[in-house]
Amino acid sequence: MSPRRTETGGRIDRLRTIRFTFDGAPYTGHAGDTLASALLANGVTLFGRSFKYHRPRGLLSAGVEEPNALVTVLRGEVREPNIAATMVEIYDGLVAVSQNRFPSLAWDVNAVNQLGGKILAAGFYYKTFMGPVFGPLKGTRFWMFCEHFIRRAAGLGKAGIAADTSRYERMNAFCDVLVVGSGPAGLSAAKAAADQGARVIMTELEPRFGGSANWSGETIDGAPAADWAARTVTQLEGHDTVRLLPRTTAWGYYDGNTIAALERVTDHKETPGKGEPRHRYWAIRAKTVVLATGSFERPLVFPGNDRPGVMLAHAGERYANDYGVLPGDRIALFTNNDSAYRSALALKKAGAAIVAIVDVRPELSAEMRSLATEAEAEIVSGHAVVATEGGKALSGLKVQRFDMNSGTLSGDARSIHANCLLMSGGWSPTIHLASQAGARAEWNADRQAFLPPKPTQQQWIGAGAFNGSFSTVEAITEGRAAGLSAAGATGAPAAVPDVEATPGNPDPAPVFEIKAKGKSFVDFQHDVTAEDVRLAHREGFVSVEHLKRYTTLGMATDQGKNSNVPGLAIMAEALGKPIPEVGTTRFRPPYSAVSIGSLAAERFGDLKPERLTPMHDWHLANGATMYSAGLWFRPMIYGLAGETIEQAYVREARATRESAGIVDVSTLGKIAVQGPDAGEFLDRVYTNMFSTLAVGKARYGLMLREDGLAFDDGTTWRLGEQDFLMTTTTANTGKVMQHLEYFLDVIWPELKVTVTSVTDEWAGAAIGGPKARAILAACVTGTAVDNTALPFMGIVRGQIAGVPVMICRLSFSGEMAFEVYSGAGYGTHVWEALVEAGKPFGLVTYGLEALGTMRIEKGHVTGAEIDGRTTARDLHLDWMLSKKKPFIGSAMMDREGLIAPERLQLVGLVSLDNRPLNGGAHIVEELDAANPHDSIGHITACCYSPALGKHIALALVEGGKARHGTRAFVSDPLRKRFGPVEIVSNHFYDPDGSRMHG
Amino acid sequence: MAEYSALSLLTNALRGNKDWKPAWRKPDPKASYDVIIIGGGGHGLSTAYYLAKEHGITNVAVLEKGWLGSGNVGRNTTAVRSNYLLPSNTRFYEHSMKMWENLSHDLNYNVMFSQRGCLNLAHTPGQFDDLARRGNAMRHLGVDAELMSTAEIARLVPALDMSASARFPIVGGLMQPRAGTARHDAVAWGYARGADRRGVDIVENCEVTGFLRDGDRIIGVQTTRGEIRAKKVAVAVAGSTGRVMQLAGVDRMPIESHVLQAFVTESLKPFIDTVLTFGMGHFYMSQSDKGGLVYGGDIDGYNSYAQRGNLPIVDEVMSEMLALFPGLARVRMLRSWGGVCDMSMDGSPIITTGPLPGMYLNCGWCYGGFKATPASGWCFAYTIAKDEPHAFNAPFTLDRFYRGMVIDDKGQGATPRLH
Amino acid sequence: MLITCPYCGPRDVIEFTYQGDGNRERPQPASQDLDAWNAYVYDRLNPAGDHNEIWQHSGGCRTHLRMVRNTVTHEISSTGFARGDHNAAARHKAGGKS
Amino acid sequence: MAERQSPERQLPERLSPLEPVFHTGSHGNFEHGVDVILTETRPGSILQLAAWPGAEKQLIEAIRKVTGLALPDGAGGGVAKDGKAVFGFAPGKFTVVDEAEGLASAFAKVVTPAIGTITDLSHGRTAIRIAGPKAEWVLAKFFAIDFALPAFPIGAGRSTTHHDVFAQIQRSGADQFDVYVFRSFARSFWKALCHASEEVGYEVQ
Repeated sequence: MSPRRTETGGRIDRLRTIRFTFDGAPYTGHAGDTLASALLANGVTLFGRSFKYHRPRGLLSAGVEEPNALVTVLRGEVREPNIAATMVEIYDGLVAVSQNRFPSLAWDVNAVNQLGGKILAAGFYYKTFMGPVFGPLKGTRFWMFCEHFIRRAAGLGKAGIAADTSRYERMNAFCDVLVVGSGPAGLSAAKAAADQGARVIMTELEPRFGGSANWSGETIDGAPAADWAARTVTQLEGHDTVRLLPRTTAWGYYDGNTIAALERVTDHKETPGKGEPRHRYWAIRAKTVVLATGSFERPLVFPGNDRPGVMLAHAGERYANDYGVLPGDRIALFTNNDSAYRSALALKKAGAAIVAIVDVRPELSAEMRSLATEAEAEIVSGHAVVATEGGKALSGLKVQRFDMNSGTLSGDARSIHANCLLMSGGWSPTIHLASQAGARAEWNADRQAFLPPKPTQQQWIGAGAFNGSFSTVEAITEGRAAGLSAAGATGAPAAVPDVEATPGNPDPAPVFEIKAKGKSFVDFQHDVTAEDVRLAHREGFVSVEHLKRYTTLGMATDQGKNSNVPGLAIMAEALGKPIPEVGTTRFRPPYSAVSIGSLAAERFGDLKPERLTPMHDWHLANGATMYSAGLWFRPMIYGLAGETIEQAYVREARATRESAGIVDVSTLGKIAVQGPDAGEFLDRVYTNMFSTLAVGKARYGLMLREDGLAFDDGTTWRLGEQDFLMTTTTANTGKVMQHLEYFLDVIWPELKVTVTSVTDEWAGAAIGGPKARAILAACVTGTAVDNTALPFMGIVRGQIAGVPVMICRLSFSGEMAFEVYSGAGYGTHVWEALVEAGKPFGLVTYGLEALGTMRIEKGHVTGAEIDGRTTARDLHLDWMLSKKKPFIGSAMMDREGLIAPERLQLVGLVSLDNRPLNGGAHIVEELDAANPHDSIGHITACCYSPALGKHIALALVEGGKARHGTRAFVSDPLRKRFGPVEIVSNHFYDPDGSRMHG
Repeated sequence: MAEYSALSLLTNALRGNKDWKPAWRKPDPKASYDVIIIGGGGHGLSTAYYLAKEHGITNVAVLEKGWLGSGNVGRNTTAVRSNYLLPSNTRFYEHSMKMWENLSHDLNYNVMFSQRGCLNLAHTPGQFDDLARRGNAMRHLGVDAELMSTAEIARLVPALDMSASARFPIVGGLMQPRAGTARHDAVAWGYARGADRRGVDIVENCEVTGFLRDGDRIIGVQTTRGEIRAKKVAVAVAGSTGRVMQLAGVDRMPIESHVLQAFVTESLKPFIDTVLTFGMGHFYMSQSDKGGLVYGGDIDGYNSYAQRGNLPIVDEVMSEMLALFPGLARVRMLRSWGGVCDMSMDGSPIITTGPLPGMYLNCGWCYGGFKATPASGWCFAYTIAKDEPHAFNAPFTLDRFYRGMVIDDKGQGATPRLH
Repeated sequence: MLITCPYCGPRDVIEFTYQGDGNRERPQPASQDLDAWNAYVYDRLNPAGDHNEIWQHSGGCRTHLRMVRNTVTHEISSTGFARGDHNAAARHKAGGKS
Repeated sequence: MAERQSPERQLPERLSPLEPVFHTGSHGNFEHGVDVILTETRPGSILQLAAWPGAEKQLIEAIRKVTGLALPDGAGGGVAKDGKAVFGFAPGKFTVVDEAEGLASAFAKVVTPAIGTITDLSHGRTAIRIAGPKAEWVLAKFFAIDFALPAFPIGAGRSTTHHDVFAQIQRSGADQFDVYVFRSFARSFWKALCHASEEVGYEVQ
């Protein structure tokens, strides 16, 4: 039998023994145990080390607010750091280790920091480590030297580098009523709403529904509260409109009543089921939210309040009643309110000796006195704990007479021997979600707590302890009313339930801190003491946000759940102001820390879909090296064995210019522009005319943005009087589509035009080169492809391999070239037929590299030149700016900054030292490799040109056109490439276009 | 006031830390000043500091509607860098970088500027060339920049997924070694303390509710703490520029207010020793000295004055984070928050005289504001003192949009959500 | 944030693209009034409070909405199609007579 | 995969973008039975029809004339039967699907320029059917729309999106949905759909 396990009681399954390890040592526990309860049952008192002073720490709580007992759970190589032991359900084979200690939890060298004590007070680092003003450590060097060590001492657990192999998923849910919390209030709300036929979702962050009903020891309607809760859950499960989510933390309250919740699906399992996600991220859109989130018990601030063995009172009660574990066998309590008396009695019943109840209040009610008597506990009223004793476990405490009104201590200190001290500083409603939803908390002087106000913009209703209604009767009554109201019912509320509970006044005495010698912790994990709060006050950091930021109070993993109110109270006292005038911080999501995996959800390991052309598999099967372009994959080269990338693209480009080449152009954006006003619309959208384009012809078009800068280019084909097929650059497809839709919907609704993305409808193959026409002639049926039937920019329809195709004679490569479009489902048939037909003609397949090479040789622009900063003039496309009509951008394109002569303009460059040029290299007039300066431009694209036998580039250069024929230098200090170039026209190859016009 | 030093820490500790004085006074506002600066954030405070330090103008009040540093100086992800593409931006931010390098000494306040470098990742050869263009542009202005190979990146950031089979494999990166991070709140507090020591009145909880005018001319402000007159009124309220300028009757500005979310994980032992950005989306991350990973991504993308955002960006940022660091799936996001950004029409700031006589305007910081804090205040102080811009901020005019002289580092045009 | 598309009903903001200030007036296409163009392209009414704005349901029906949304609370007080004729059709449909 | 008919002329069989990743049989957690069935329906015709404002009723009538399907009133209304389906996805815009090819030419005669436009998307969209008791559950992993029957009645259509993947979804039965995605994204989406179905056990038919 474990030293602290009770004989009976608790909701664990004593017949099931579970084996696990902590810091390498084997332990056993029972099904239903958390790591915290199981270790506690094994007599473990030391769970962790604090952040700054590395003080030994035990369990403070039994729940999500635990600041001390943080562990790392290991699953093979995969690490999960910083989990509260109170939230880890044990399973066979669980491996947990403590953290932030070296070499071991029991003996930690960084505990030496405690000696630094007063020097390491709040904000000390702002005042030092600046280092000398002169010498080798001037500037930031000294600080960075210190920082190196500070960073290693700080931090909690260690993150993993090994990829997590779990899966995460998202679930989009909709409901009428979302109930957050499944204590008596939440259960009652869910039941009331479900009985009205509402779609209900209820979330509970713990494994078991019922909240305090599981451990309160109360009876509801004649049954033990836990049985009542179980019965209610069974009733809820009978509704098919109800979804119950255990182990699910509602962590974020977003606009539109959208609640984010995290369901821990398999963390408690040794092995997840096939396909089962570890975490499921619920995005719940609820018509109404019922917040039944309960409340947190607050610690008291007194010297030594962080000693292992000092715990929140209700946590002790929970360990006994929920888990059958005694946190100590000689237990003292220290309280400012009545709730601790119930805890004392519960622990007495569970088998512990209650040695004393130390109460700051001088007068106690008869009811409390009788509870203490029942617990066989000595009442030490009008006293306070002023010290605790022991090392890594509590051995005793000291109490002194205490005046609640003045806060002064008097008389001799008296020692009490105890190995557990349970404290209760009153209760704070868990108002985080309401605060996230925009509600400003209001201080209630009776409850000594911030209570939620009325909801403002979001649709929520509070119930139970969340409202500061701490009794179970109130919780059930408010829960029922909230559930009914949330479901839109107006019926009379059900009769008040019959609850048997220990009596108690919900209002604590307004005592937060006992000022005595020694460190009194406010924020346990971050080691923020009451003295730190007062130091912040002395230095003027008095607003609540300054307090938080200066001392780091409330910034630990518990996010102030334990420290917020005590910290405020101490600052308020220092300022001589009431607490509400100091303010409270607005809570931000998440309510408690959320795994990043869950937020990435189904996109973990699958960030973006792959976009594939119809011929994708053919490319792979035929040796293509693929290039990721946005979401698309496109062939970069079709390399032969032993070829480098450059050898491959040079071969492909050369073969294309010598015979013919074929390239997959299916990724080009294609937009169907249809309707009686389509021509007029295109005239407004493009800088040049399209309404005059003949049916069966295509035209190259340029679009500007409203601000007059170049936006996109492409050819648009007139397939019918009212039917155009626009093509866009691959990268800009989505933007162009939205641009067109915006103008049609918002600016020119009178135009009868529809635009539809048909990118995926068509497979496109561009075939170019001197033999291209002959190849087409060899495989196309149903139409001629000669110069008469298919002139430059002409379009014909025919068949290839029995498949209907549309052929447009246009050229990007500068060769006689054709784009062949077919239905995407036939793309591979047509492609294969073309490749087959091309074999006798020496047709090659080519990829993006050769495509780029040939376009550079021709001086065509792409996204590297139309980069959102260039104008049509900069790119020598001003011939396309119609003077006959206004178009988008026409009014703004001639502003002074856009026509300045020193603007960057498109030019060609030829390497004069015969060495390769680099993309992103800059251009200078005078070379200074040691101290590069005065850049006049940069290279946008470069290649070895097989047609010219030279290394060439396109570049944007200041006043570029006027520099044609002059010499300059590439200056690429990043890659140490410097050398002479000649600035030339961007039209390197066949500037007259004789090859493509044939 | 005691200088801050290791010695003063020790002597004060020996006296129980009882003798520390407030970092800055809490004066009531006077009836008039030479200069009023609206906005007690990083830029307003640094402007006051440099007005006093560089120009000897000390009869200055900084008016802050809430608590000092409550805006973006306390809400950013603390990166400091000058790795811009366009020369106007690079020169300005490099001036800022040089000031950062001596800021802790200058202020006698440790702002913890840690020059741990900023690494931009490239995922395609084309992106790598784009980074080279930017890095070379920096080098031609005397700014440090280096290209990094995949092997070097893997050594520097071992937790990165460097596999070639990644959806967006890493092919290289651009490193600015002198870039880094600083402790954001300390910057506000250090400037406040420095300005206060030079006689500037820092007035918290003093909200400007209107402007006092003589004809067109601005001659002071109405506040929740009374009327205050001034020869010059400077506005440095990025995030609230629209609101404040409307009080002056300027309804429309080349600015939209957008919310930018930021995130921090629980504290971890050292995980990443540089500032890192993803190239196939919008994600950036560094690690605070406390150990939390501090990270963010895009703005939410709609006008907002609420300091909170919505889930789509949360999900997007986390997805991108895990694409780079698949080991972080089990690390947890501890806190998120939002800051309101002045998104300008070209992604670059405005530091100028006007637009009304007697008024000076500093705004449009998009998400570049924190790293600009020293240079912004320095240039703004110059502009206020001399009634003309310094060469560093001369391009950052209000009329550059009208004149077509935009400084558009991202090339996105007048679509603020894309900058 | 949920936006109620007049066609698709309430949808998550992830399906929408913000298209900016709905108070801007585009000058006549042939207008050479640079001040007016400048105001249209660059100037924004950027109120803290109710804001008239244009959104596209880009991840849904792809129509553009004109809506009033509070920039401080994110509450949406009205939405409709940016196109008047769609609104007329929708009203007609709501009457169930189409 | 469903049999496809090409009545007009003898064309080669269209290549499905799912081909290499389409594995018939049971997968995932199927030992306790499969809860969804995934298949590609491969209709011969997928059209988008758009009416000019004011001409919606004429277009609806044209749809009835050509397909025999009477569109119910209301946004997103639709009907699916006898190998044909139609649903509204935007104001004045409808998707019409037929297992046979050649629907575009059938409509060309009745949808005149005065009524609106016809856009043939027969190749551009891939139709994936998901059926079974967990179909709603699996789809809700991707799309932020309410799949519950009262909110999404049989026959109705929805336009929605999962990050970069745009989808039109028609509920073609109480437990059955037809999802139309862009062809270029279809393989990625199919893989994601299969992945998400593993939890409940799925069969590819």
